Amino acid sequence: MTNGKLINGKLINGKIVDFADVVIVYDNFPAIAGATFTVASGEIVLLQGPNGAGKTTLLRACAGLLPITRGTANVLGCDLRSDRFAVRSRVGLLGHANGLYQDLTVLENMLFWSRLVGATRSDIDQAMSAIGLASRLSQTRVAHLSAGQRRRCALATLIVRRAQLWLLDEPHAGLDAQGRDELDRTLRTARDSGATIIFASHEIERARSLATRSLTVAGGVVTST
Amino acid sequence: MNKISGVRRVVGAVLIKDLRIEVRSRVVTNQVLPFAGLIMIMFAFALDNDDVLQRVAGGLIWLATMFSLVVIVQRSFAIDTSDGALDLLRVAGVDLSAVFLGKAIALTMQLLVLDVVLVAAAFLLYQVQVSAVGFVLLVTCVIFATTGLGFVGTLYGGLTAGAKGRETLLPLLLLPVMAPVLIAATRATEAAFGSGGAVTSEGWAWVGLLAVFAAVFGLGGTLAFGPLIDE
Amino acid sequence: MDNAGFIVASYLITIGGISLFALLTLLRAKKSARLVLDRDKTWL
Amino acid sequence: MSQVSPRLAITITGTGTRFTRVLGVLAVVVMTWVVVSGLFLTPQDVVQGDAVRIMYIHVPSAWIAYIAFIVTAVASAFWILSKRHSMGFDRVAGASGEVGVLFVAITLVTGSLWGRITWGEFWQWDPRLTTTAFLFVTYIGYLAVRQLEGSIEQRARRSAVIALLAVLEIPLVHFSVVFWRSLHQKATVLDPNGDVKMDGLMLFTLFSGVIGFTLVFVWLVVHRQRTMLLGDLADQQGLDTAILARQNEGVSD
Repeated sequence: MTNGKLINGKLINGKIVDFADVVIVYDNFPAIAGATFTVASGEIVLLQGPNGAGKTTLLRACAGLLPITRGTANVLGCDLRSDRFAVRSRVGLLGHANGLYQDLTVLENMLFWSRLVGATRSDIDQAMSAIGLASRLSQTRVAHLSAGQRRRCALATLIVRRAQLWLLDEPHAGLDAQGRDELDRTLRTARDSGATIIFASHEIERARSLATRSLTVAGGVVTST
Repeated sequence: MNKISGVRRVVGAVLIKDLRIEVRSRVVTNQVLPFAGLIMIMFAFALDNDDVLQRVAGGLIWLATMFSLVVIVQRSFAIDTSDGALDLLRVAGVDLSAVFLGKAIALTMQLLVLDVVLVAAAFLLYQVQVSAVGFVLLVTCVIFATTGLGFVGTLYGGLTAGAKGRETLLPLLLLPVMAPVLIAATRATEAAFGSGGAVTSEGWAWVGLLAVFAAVFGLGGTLAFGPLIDE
Repeated sequence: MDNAGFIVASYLITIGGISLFALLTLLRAKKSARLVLDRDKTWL
Repeated sequence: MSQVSPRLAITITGTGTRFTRVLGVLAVVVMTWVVVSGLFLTPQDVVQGDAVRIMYIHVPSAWIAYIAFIVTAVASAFWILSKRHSMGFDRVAGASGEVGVLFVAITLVTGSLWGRITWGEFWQWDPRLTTTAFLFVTYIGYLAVRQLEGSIEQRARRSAVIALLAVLEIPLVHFSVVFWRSLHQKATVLDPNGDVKMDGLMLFTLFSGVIGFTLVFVWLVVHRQRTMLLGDLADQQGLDTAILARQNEGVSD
């Protein structure tokens, strides 16, 4: 717990994520097989690698969702081995799934997620315009949205959370060119206001231009830093 | 103070979300209610005797409730797992006890609607009768029984949500646990109907047992839900 | 002995059930024990 | 660390130790005495005749079944309360749960055979029988929860919670069943455990049964618990190879 003290929401030693020889086993399969890497405050880090390399598992582990089998893991000053629950309220995760309720409208979904984290209505409006989600869509049910619109809606719920560490799994997937531009802009803005970002992407060209650094994940190991 | 208002906010958000989705999708009204009604009708075919039906009406209402409960619980958690919302609830760092209470209240309210319809069906199909005192007993019994069932259903539904073989595991775990409710609610309902010469006053002790059950699983569920559904 | 069938059956089922469980446990132990280092077997 | 490679250091030793061997021999001796005395040496009961012979195995197995579930609950509580969440508690809870299910099954079978002789029916909706049947189903559910996928820690947490809920549930079931039967129909049948006038040898044989079954219970739980540890360790042994294989996936790409 002493590994990094928070002052004004920032870690004084600057390491937001610090993984050393981390092994994560689920159902006897080592999805992460000894990953070592660090992420400093204010970085935008790209995780690249083939499907099944362990990128998704790594992101979920950073969110405190998975038990660490071996090694040491520290995120935002929380030791994930002793208490992986403390970190949760301070990270924002966007996985392959959007976490939206199909039968609720865009606004109802936004209100649900923002009520959980205590955000206000103006936060929602800001987030929706930042990600280019037209306000005319707010009364539309999620079931009637296109894949790209859903992705934007999910991103908007994430923006509302004002997380210190953003963990994004294929955030570009399903978005059109304009949506990708808006996403990149949003992520840069979030970084400028103090957030650190880790994301996985197959859109290598675009992702490299966004990222400040990229890591390659293969066979459950971070192979190049 | 702050914590309590936070819990209340989460309970409210989850409750409204679950109920709104149910109202929109109409799965309970369009599928579960007909299913429960069908159980009542099928029993009438199987038993084929008005006197017997009058006697066992209470038991049939609660059996139909419990079979429907299994279906509703599975549906209630499928909503949260189908697009990964349950994962995001965990990451949101919200108090999972509050999520439990919100979902349990939503489930209880759906069961209340279901039971109103089932009792009405018993009046229509099985020709049961009820006195004024019996009616009070019946209403109290339905409230306590559905509350207990809502708690226990949410607890075990959460445990099996997303697990392999949940369709069979949930009834295996849930049906034996609900046995005390089945016995108590059936006796109380029979007392209310006066089936087989049962006296109304006998029913109140059973309502007491239902209240104990609801309290035990309300408390147990609030404490245990978080550890159970978290990976 | 009256009802000898039922009585003997209950004894056989009891002894048989316990023996079967014990046998299965021992067989399973033998199988896994091959894969585990002796120093990990804390009871030795 | 020795220089011997791990593979060579493995000798095939199961879960037996001197303690369990002594325990096992004792259990076999006592159980043999119970069978011989129960079937041949003890006299007939005045009321129940030879049927009383089932008592010498039925009563101890019911007793052990309840003990087993208490052990499961206590071990589960220890697992939850202990700071280090030692997996030993979880294994004892699981082993005891399995053995408990075995003994409840034996109790139900021997009980219904006894009932068939004294009542002429295999089953009566008597409170004690009904509660025992629910116990059986509840703990089958407990074992099913232990089989759910996930990490060892997850298995321990889930099953500990379920074990404690089951313990809360048992009095509720028992009370509701007793209350149900007392209001509606009085059990007019012969109570298999009552109406027995026991002489010295009968009492001694019943007592030996309790001792014998307890020895068997301890032997089974110790072995089963160690087998679980072996299974978990074997999975971990496989883990090292699996980790290497996983890492090589990355190299070949």
